[in-house]
Amino acid sequence: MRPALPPMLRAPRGAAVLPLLLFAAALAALGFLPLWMTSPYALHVMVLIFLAVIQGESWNVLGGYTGQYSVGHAAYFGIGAYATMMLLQYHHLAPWWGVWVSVAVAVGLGVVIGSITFRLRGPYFVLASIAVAEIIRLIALNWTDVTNGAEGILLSDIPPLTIGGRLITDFMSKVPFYYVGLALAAMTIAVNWGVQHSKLGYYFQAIREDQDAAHSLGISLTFYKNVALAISAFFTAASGAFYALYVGFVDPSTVLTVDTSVQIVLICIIGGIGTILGPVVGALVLVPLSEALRSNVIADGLFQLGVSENSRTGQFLKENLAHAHVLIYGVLVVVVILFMPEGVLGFVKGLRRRFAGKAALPAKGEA
Amino acid sequence: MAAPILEIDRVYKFFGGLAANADVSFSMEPGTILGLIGPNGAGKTTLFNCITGYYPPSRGEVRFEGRRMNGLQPDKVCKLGMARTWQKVRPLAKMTVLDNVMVGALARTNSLREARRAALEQLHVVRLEHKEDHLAGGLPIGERKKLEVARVLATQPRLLLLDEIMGGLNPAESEEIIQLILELKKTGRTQMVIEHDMKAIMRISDRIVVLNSGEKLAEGLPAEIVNNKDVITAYLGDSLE
Amino acid sequence: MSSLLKLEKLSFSYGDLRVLWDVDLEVHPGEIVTVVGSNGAGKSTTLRNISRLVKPEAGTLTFDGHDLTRLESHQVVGLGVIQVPEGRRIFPEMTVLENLRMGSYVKATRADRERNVARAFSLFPRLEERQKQLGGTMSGGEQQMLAIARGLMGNPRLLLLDEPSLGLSPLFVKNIFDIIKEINRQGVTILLVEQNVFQSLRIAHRAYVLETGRVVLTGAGEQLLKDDHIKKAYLGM
Amino acid sequence: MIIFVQSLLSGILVGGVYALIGIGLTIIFGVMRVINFAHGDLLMLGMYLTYFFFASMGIDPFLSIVLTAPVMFVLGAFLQKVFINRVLNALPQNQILLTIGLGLVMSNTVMLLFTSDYRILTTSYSSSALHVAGISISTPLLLSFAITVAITAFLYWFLLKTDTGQAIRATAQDRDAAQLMGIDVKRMSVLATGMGTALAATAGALISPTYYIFPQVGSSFTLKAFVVVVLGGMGSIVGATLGGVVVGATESLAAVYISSGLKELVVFVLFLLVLLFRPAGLLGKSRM
Repeated sequence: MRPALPPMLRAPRGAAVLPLLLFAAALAALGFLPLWMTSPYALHVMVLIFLAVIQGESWNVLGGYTGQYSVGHAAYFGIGAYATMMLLQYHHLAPWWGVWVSVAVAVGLGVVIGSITFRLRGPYFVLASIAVAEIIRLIALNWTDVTNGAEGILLSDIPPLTIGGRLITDFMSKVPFYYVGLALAAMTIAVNWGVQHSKLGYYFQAIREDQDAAHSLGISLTFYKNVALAISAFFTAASGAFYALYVGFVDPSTVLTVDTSVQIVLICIIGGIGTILGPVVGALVLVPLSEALRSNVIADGLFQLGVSENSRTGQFLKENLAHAHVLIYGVLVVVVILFMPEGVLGFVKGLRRRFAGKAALPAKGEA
Repeated sequence: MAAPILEIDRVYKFFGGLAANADVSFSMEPGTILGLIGPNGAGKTTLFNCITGYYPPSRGEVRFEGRRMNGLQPDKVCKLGMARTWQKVRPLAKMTVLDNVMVGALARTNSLREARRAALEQLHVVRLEHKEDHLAGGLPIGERKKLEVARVLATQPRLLLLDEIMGGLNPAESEEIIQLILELKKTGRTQMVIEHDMKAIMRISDRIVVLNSGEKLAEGLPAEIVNNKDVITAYLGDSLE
Repeated sequence: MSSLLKLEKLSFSYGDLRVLWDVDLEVHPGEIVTVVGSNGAGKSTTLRNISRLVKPEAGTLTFDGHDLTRLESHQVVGLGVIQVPEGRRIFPEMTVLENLRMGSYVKATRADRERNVARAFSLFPRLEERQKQLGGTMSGGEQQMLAIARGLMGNPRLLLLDEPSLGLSPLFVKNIFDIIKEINRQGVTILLVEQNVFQSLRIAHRAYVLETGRVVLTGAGEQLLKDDHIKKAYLGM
Repeated sequence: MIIFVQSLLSGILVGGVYALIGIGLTIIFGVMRVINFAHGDLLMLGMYLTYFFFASMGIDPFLSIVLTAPVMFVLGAFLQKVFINRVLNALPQNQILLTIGLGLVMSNTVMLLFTSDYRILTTSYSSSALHVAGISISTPLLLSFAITVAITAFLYWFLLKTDTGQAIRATAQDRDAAQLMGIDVKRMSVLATGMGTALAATAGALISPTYYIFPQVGSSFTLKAFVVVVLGGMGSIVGATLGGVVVGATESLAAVYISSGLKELVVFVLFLLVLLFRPAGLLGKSRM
């Protein structure tokens, strides 16, 4: 048993100085990174990581802290992407204004959906969240006049951003996207931190742990679930807008499918849900892995190791590994659920505890 | 005689065609302890659920401090000053002991600092302050029961409903809970207690209500209840001499 | 007399909630043995341990020379140890007849199916009238009859009855106890768990009193009936 | 009027196959309380097996069911023993994610092996139709419906009249009580997953002459299976049968009277409405 410290010696809550310093340092380092890391591909991978972090941290507020497993976040992602693109392409509204409209739509819709579906629990809520996302996808697919249907919307170009006549950026390279992504990622992390250190966080987690108990302690379930959803939808929609502008194209089969929703959940599951660091870890595992497969780095590596490039296996690897990233996602989920249901973070923590020889100690978790 | 703090007025609760509570009426005076007893399946927990907003009563009325409570959601009921514990304890398992109690305290404040102070105070009342950093899910049963009381106290209830708070405890732990209930009474809190340990309930209750198959079988002072023939029959079975 | 069922130092916990402490209990062939005790004393848990629905923490369970702790639930049933669970647990979407058929699911008992159904109907004529009715739509008393009848379908050597009188009207309670006696007269050994102390002690050859998971008293049924401790334990008098 | 009858009829015929998919899902859910999110992918595997038997051995898709179903039964039993059995007591979310993961593995393995090209299985009767009183009914659809009816009838007989079938239902209705009858509930779980898988694959075989075959075809069927099952009430076989027909007919009528692009949307809206207002399904509370 750990002896309880006298109150004066305990660190005051909410003032975790070290993590804050680390966060600031990481942010600063990432801020300077593009100065020497100029390879467009490296920047591209970084942007994808940021995107995954934003998506994961956003889902985390609803799924991780509040325990409401939405497998329909493609709806908010897609709405953010579509609304921003349509406003820009058809109404020439600059994206830094359009994104506000799109997140507002996503949040508004989310609260309407939430008020309806939040009385469902467990698997029924999951099913409803999928159904809602499918409805949105089918609308986008069929409301051709507005969304251009299955063809999607191709962006001609993004207007340059100027402030007071001074050009800030023309979005011609990947660098501006890098910084926008970094800023959004930092923001979502900050939001998670803020949630965790406020009344909201306590209430969200109470709902996750036991809805009936939470209800009896004066917590309005529908209200707080909706607050969690609103925060989550807000940043998920922002990530959708960011994605659409970065790629320059949206269509229903890339931003509104069940696969998109599942991938968002995966980022959190793999890292560890309900923790600030979880989605970051998840993004750092998933994105490089799928990029390595996609760009044939792994196949090339195997060839270097002696696998003959011209053998049948070699041919097969070369042709197919590039498509294997979703397969790897599947394998990862199965492995994680069976062997590390608390995600990579929980697994590592468990290992550390085992090596420190205090496995059974029920001490306070970091989240 | 003070105005009653809680009035149960001809409450019925039906599930399908089955009456889990039928025509139950009684009232409680402020500052007293009422024991609610009855054999398995008598409808005690159902009545708790009707009082605290988990189900609306099918018929009849629940009044708290003169206010009609029918149809109010549990969170509203809690904010109005009536709080309950659970027969099967429901710790927020992956939160610490202190955080559990803070969740209760946050019903009365938005400030974490204030909630923390209030929570520590309640942990002191139930003598769990040394466990504040432990995860609630890892506590032994006796401490989980105490945690449940602390958490509910933190919502500052004037009426406390305790559902089998001593179930599964060893005699020493039960005694601690009994002392706690008596201490709370001294601070003026009104309490309704469901309990199977007859010795305990007879000791702590000012009045006792006996339910049997959903209906009120008897009501009175502990001494009257012990000698009530109907109650003996309900508990020990028909002697059929 | 050698015992049919023997529990020695049986201990059991739900998570960290200790429910049984070193329970010793014996049932001899042909007996009715009853276990009485208040709610939460561990009576049902004892039966669930015997049926292997839950696994004990420590202690031994022997039935007719077989070590039950090595067996799965369905294997225990195969030995003829059959439990009629608390709350009846009728299959609600099956007819009375289908419920009875499930009672003789174990292959060795299927040959006796027709004969056992006939026996069930003679013990409970009501069930014959209702044989096509869905289990879930019957009254509590009828369900209890069905549950007992279903238990008898498996040719029990030891019948475990968990609170058969719970929630039944007083008239019916008497009826149920008469039937238990009759079943025993036909040669079935019975371990009965009850809250209805007077009635069960009256029909039992021997009885155990369980208090918060411990055996606190044991003796002949009639003898315990006169014991003051029983009243004290139940009503705090 | 003819159009209405025509579309209702073809809807019901398709609905028969949906019912089969739903029954498979509901048996798995009934016995283990696990929602199988890989159900559509199992159907997809059934389609590919059927295609394989047809393309490489020339076996008629409807005949090859006698091969496909047993193979897939074994796969289902394997999935239960190795994966699903380990999460029976886990959080429902984790059960869902596990089956989603298994589904991803299945669809993407198939994609690696056979590419994501659409395949078409064309039989001699693929485009033939029967004409009665101004109504035309596609022959493969009619055949598949007939087989569906036969299988469903057999299934009802098995579950209602045989000891093993009743034991499966007993396990679904009350797992503990089933154990007290001497039923090996672990074995029943394996059996149920095997049956559910075989049924999904059979449905895949039945639709293979009329649908495109591609690795991602499963997900839309998974969703449809949920709708079917929730409409009828989770765990109810009669409900799933009815739900399948309702979904088939709704889709078909919506395609004609609203727009073919929106037929699924109508089904999902119906699904949401049932989830919210009749969570126990259209038939109310009912189990296997």
